[in-house]
Amino acid sequence: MAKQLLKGNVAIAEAAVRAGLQAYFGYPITPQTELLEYLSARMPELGRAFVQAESELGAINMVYGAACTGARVMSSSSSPGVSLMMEGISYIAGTELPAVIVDVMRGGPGLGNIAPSQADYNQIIHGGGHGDYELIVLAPANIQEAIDLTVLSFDLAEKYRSIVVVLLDGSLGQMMEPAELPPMKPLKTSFPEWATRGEEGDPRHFLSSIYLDPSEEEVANLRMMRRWQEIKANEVRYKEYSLSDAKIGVIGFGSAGRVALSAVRSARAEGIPVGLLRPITLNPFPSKQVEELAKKVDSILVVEMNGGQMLDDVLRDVNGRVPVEFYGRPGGVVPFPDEILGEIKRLATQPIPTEGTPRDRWLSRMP
Amino acid sequence: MAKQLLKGNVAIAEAAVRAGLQAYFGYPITPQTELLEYLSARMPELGRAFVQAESELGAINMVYGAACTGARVMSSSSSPGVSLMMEGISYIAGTELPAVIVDVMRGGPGLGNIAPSQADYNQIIHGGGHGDYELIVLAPANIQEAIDLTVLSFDLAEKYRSIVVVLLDGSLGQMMEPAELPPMKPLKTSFPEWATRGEEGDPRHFLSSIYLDPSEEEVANLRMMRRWQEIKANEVRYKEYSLSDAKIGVIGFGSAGRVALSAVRSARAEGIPVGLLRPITLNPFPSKQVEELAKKVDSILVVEMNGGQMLDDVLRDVNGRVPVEFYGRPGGVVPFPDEILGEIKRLATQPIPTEGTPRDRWLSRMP
Amino acid sequence: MQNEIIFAGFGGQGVLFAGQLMTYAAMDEGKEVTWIPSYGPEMRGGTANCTVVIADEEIGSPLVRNPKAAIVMNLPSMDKYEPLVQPGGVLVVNSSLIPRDAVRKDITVVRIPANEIAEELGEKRMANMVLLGGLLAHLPVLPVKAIEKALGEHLPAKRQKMLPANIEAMKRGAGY
Amino acid sequence: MQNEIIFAGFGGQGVLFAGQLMTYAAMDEGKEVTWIPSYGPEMRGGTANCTVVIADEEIGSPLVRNPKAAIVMNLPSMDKYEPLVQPGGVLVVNSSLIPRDAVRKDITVVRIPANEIAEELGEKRMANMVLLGGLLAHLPVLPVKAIEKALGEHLPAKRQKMLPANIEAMKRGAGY
Amino acid sequence: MPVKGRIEVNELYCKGCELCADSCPQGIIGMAAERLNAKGYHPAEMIKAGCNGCGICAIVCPEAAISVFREVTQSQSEDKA
Amino acid sequence: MPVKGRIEVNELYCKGCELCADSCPQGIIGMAAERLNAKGYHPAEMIKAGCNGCGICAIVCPEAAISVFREVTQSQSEDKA
Amino acid sequence: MTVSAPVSEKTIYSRPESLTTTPTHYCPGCTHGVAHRLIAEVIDEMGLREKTIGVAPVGCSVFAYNYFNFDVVQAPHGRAPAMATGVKRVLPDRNVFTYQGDGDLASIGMGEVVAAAARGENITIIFINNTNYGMTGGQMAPTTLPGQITTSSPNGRDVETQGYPVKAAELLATLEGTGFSARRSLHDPKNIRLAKKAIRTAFEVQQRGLGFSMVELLSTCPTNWGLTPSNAQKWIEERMIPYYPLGDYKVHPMLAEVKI
Amino acid sequence: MTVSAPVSEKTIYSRPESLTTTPTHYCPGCTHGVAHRLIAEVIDEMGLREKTIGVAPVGCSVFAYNYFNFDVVQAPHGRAPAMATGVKRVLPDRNVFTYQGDGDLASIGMGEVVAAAARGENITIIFINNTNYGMTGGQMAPTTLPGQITTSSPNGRDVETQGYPVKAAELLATLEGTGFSARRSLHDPKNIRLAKKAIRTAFEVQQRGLGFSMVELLSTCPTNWGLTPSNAQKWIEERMIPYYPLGDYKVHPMLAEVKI
Ligand SMILES: Cc1ncc(C[n+]2csc(CCOP(=O)(O)OP(=O)(O)O)c2C)c(N)n1
Ligand SMILES: Cc1ncc(C[n+]2csc(CCOP(=O)(O)OP(=O)(O)O)c2C)c(N)n1
Ligand code: SF4
Ligand code: SF4
Ligand code: SF4
Ligand code: SF4
Ligand code: SF4
Ligand code: SF4
Ligand SMILES: [Mg+2]
Ligand SMILES: [Mg+2]
Repeated sequence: MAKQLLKGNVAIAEAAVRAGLQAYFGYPITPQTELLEYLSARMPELGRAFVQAESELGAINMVYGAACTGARVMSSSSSPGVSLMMEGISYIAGTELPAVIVDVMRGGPGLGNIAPSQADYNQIIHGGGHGDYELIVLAPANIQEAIDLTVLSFDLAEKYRSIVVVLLDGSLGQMMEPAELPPMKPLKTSFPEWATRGEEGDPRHFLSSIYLDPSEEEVANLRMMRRWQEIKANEVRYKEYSLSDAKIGVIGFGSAGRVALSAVRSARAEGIPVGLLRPITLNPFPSKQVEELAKKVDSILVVEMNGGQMLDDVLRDVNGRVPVEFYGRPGGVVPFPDEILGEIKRLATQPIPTEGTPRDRWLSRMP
Repeated sequence: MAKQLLKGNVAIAEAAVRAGLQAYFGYPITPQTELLEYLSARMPELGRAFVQAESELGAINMVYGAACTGARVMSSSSSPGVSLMMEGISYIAGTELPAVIVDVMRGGPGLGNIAPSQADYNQIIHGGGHGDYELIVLAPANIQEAIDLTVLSFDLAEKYRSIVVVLLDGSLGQMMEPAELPPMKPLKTSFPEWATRGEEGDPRHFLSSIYLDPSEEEVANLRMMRRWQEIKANEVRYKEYSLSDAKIGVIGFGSAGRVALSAVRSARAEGIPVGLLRPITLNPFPSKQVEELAKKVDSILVVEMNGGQMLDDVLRDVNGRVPVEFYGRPGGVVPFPDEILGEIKRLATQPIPTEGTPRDRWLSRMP
Repeated sequence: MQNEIIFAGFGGQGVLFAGQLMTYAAMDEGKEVTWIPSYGPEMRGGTANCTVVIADEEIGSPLVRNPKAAIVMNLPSMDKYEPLVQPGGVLVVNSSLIPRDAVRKDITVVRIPANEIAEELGEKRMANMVLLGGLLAHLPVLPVKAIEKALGEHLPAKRQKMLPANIEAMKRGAGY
Repeated sequence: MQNEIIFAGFGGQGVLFAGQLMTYAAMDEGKEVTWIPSYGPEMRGGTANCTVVIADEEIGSPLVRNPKAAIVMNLPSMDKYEPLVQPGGVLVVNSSLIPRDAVRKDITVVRIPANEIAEELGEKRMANMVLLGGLLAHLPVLPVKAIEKALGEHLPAKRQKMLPANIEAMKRGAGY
Repeated sequence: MPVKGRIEVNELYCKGCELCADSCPQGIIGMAAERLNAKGYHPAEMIKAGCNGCGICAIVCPEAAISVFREVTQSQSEDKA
Repeated sequence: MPVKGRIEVNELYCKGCELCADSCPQGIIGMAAERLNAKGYHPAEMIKAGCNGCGICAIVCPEAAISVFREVTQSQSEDKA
Repeated sequence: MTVSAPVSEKTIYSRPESLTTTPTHYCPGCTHGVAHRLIAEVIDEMGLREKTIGVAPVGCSVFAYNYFNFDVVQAPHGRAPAMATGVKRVLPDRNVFTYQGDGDLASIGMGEVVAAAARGENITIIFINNTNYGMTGGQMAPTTLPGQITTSSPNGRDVETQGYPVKAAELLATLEGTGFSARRSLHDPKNIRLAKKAIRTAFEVQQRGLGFSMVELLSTCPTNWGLTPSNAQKWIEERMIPYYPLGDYKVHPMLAEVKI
Repeated sequence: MTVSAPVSEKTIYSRPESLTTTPTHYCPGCTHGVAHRLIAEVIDEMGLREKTIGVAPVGCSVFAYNYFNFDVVQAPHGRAPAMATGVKRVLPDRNVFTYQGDGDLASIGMGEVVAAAARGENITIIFINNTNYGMTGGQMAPTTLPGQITTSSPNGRDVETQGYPVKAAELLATLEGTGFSARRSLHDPKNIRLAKKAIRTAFEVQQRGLGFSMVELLSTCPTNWGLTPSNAQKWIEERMIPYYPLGDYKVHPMLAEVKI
């Protein structure tokens, strides 16, 4: 298929449709709304289910119910709306059901603003809901990736009976780029054994996240944790840019990764040996790759559109091998390449400080 | 005052009353319900506000409103209920208001069960809501501590205009121990300048978490992060047990810390040089203490009633200095001392493995 | 020095109350003490048990796998806890409801027809006190006086008149 | 090689559409391209702007602090973006609404009375096309033909009859 | 002559709540005082004759523990035919 | 002789929505075609005489931009006294 | 005494197929069991067992999936109508119902049930009103009667500070999407029969695509009321029914021709 | 032309004190502004400005705190009634009201507003029904009319799949805790006067401790309706009022003696 100029939110919506989305449940919220609006026309036109729920709380529980049937289901929202989904997400995870959630992050906390942000990294990656569970989290950095990862998310969700979150910031939802859409997949016709579909002749099933006996809950927890080990072994995704001979490693995801790429290019143009590692799966996190990077570079710079969240995961995996610095813009501010270039130059020219934490040092540099 | 035999949930409720609790908003949920039931009688008797809200969502937003008046307010719940509070918590944090939340954790994810658990560590410590914010989190390990920390929570909340979470597991809520209650504090009569109280003659105020201009939101975020640095510098609390000459350091909080203490004592009785570090403030986390510990012991054992959550924070702070092992019981199971004793003995006698992560090694040891 | 006692039986047999009495008494004696119940599913009925730990120093785990002693008031509890009592420990059995003998030989087993004795004394619900008396006779962690004091303070008002009977019940139990 | 152009003005002046036209054209020319709007507060009105980046290799940041060129359709936009254009870059000014002259001497400043020209051609809303024509004349990142093709494909059906006029508008703008 | 019926109480389900006994128009249901079922309840049983198979006990039973049967006399079966 | 009144439109608030003009019974309000206020709107103004200070325009104004005044004739002030 | 079976007899009543053989965990005499039984009977009679999907709540009936012999999913507290909506939108021809308590539906779940009714969601709600939160030990519910003592209204519900009971059947009847809304009671044989009819009607409404249907059932909680099962039934008759009048509050016109 | 002021004149109308001097961000002709004005006038007339605390919603009126000249807090989307409850319970003698849109109150916030009404919470709700989600660009709201086209009902609201409009005034009137529930319109001078009366009544109810009070106001959204301000007002008259009858749906008996 030829490339088309597509807006992020619309691209994700149509990609989901082509991946066989059978039911969508959502609630309007900027900067995600175009996704819901697009599907409000597209889904009925295809005879598929679209419901504008009473709230995100309603939406996630409609997703929960629809997921019980084994169909491909999705919801989408943005930061405050996603916070309202936390109980439902924990239930869906505890029931081991496949579902896809698109989170187009905006500035927070609270009502905050509608500008692009990555400040929900911890909420999504480190469990915003209660209990031990993991979500697969995919972070696109451009529209083509947004399309490809949306399609992938449905496959991964079913393969591992897991929630998959497509995590992006508002600017990716709003921007346009040429991209290619996948061909239309037919809707599923065969469904997993566990699905509750009220089929004639099927043995009766029930689906719940309740395990009243703690030892049974422990067995379920361990089963999920071992499945997660499998996911961690098979599904890590990332992209590297001019890291081969790099002495400085920059790590950033999504839009921050894009901006960092511009800075890395300019730095290279000035002869600074720097490269970029852009995690695509934020969970499972590319720990091995960070570890390898830490073994060959002299220092690492973590760039985020928040106050330093992925930073902690990088620190855990660098495990003291090399000094780590942080640069972030919280509250909905998108950094310009020159800001990151400045940081790279600092690392290239000045001794890397070691006292205090990277976050403390960053705060001392901020106005 | 003389010691009384008190149940955890009741002790916390009465401690809050004596700390000057003016309004309580909650919803029933096991294993926290006695706290609400106690206050349903106690608060009206004192002419103070008690509302059984329509839900935890209602409760946290009643807390939000009441906190705007500068009064001492509190809610309490357990895991699934706390998940429903995430949007409200993010709003309260973003509005920089003081409030106290008691979370009596139970087994999850989802509906799970009502047994004691620590599986909401990540949700509470690493931001279950959206946006960059931090909560002060206090983790008592016995009833006297539960009382003292509850009183402290109101002072810290006001001092730093922050939410303080008293985080405990179901067994602490349900067990009885002799403990001393503080004297009754009078209700506040003077209120902070920012409070919206509709007072004659006051300049008008408004309270909101909205900062439509990202650069203003960034300023607010940075202000809060710097306040957090202050909190981290002033408010770290922990308890050490026979660490002076220890070669093995055990780290555990709340009930897991108690159980570990029994194991440490037995191990000492057998001549094993082991000690215990029990974090009392989970946020701010005793990073310095963990770092110091890592400098003097040969290995560290992290014990939790979950699948390894605080573990990541310990790994970050140990920063590769010594090998770390993990032992956890997820899903609502409480470990017995002998299980942890077994782990300590293993560390004392066998070479500490280094391949894989502590979590992976633990999973390989679990049935 | 630390002692752990588990009280187990049907809901309604007063196992939680017996445990609490001992906890109050220990507290009055200036000991460190913890009381922790098994809090079942969010619903009624079933079996109940509690663990009491009495010690001289700060208590670690309020739960133990192998208690120094156990009072079992019905068969399921017997089956569950007999194997767990520490060697050399004490198992107090309500023989009124538990037909079978204990199999352990390395522990002191005290069989008391608590229900019969309680009914003789005119109040079925005192079976727990009978067994508590039996326990204290073989595991003197606390002076009986301390328990009597606790009884006086914590027996529900409407049952205060039963105080002497309760004390008598303990005495009778102590005789086994 | 990478070029960045910012289009800025009042909502309703067609800055977003002009930017999109250029983006479509760049795509058809096989270039890498990004278009990103400023999406304002969750409400109506105010000023609008968008950034278009056209390059030969994968594009990093879709936003730049210092664009190669800027089209400013009202005074606030002039005040905001004149200082930001790269030295040697191009600033296209809608002189119909912007009285003041540019202060920068190190950039090419093109002043075009776009509103007047557009009204002459019988459609106020074509001012954006006039300015686009002016831009392409001084920053030939794309052949005018490519824009015309994009126009043909993306001008709303009801305005297709205005196609020739739009092309004429670009021509007129190119004259400055 | 009155219709004759009988009931069977499945003791697996019965919890001795006595609702059936309260509602039986013939007052012929009682709880087996001497017997306890697996769950520890005194189960319901017919304590005297006179059941006419009206089914009321089954209607009130929360545990669906009761099955009700009615004798078919010659006439009735003929009606059927 | 009819009551005389007048209005003042605060151009800081006016958005030229024309609701006042539509509702003025005397039809004496119009938008200043040639003038734009700070927000870029053509503000409302009285375009002819005849205002009787009925206040209807103020009642419909979403921006509370209109103040209404009414002349006090001798008689009226006497009534007051 | 036992009576020997006659030569030929017919079965007047036997346990419905739509119930499993698992004994319930409900307290003796709790009419949750009667509600379960009636639902099972109706689904058997309508031949819907193999195409029914039930949604269990959080409450004493959280384990309903153990007792119903058809597919069941279990919702977060109060969210059953949303979860049922998700199921129904994917499988429109299935018979989908929720079973909810009064804390679940009338307190934490009010938003979801009103929205489902407003959407005219083609699902059925069986609503168990026992004036308290049974599972958590008898706290006040929105349905608790004025002056009624519960563990969270220890001095009796004070309407001044704790508000007035919510009448779900009346409230949901105001919504256009509602095809059927009725209140029945489970306190005696006659009313149990009427309750069953109403449940049948509700499912008929769903089968005919006439919109949202709800049956509120006054149900006992002997344990938390501190009454014997039979006294609990009297309490319904004497205390509850005066406050919660039985009857139909919304009946879709097209139901006239439905014979049950 | 301008008229010179006469020697002596009296002021018939001037901007109320309870409004700040900040111009609003509302679109030209949007009657959110009229609603703000009426609230400010009533609060001035009742002398409550210095003891009033308003609760702003999430919606176009999220910035209400910039326009009201008294204390204002701003709630999460839909939670204003809960937040107002928190304020009122701590400061029972203050005048506490929420200002909410139809997405805010009738969709995401239905649970909170029904619960507040059921509790007879002594607060006032000003409810702006403009049949869509204004702030997010005109999506369907629970109040959107059948067949009405919005950005999320592009083919017109299909009641079969998207349900029926919610009538908040009628629904909240069914709750015993409600002391006053009425619907008014802001589309012409006469109705604006009546709307102001109703707002006054609602605050009087609160001042007298007669329970929960709510005024639903039919309001224009010229921008998302794609109509001029004056055509938007006609649209209210011709399309909305037939569906949303104006009137009082619940009036506390003790209001009879209240003269306004
Ligand atoms: C979010 C959440 N809040 C609270 C609870 C605790 N909880 C379990 S059941 C229940 C109330 C059940 O009462 P009701 O719905 O009336 O059902 P019943 O037990 O009376 O049949 C509550 C509050 C929970 N599980 N989840
Ligand atoms: C939890 C959450 N969900 C969604 C949103 C996005 N949002 C902001 S305003 C709004 C709807 C406002 O519509 P309405 O309440 O009718 O007010 P109006 O703008 O029409 O006056 C929505 C959905 C949000 N801010 N928070
Ligand atoms: S009604 Fe049913 S459960 Fe109750 S006693 Fe009779 S048979 Fe047993
Ligand atoms: S069938 Fe009728 S008569 Fe027979 S036992 Fe049951 S209720 Fe009594
Ligand atoms: S109604 Fe008010 S805002 Fe509208 S034009 Fe008249 S004065 Fe201006
Ligand atoms: S006061 Fe009356 S007459 Fe005067 S301008 Fe206003 S509406 Fe017209
Ligand atoms: S607690 Fe009440 S509702 Fe729950 S099972 Fe027991 S009697 Fe029934
Ligand atoms: S979008 Fe609609 S509701 Fe919002 S301000 Fe504009 S006209 Fe008013
Ligand atoms: Mg109930
Ligand atoms: Mg609206």
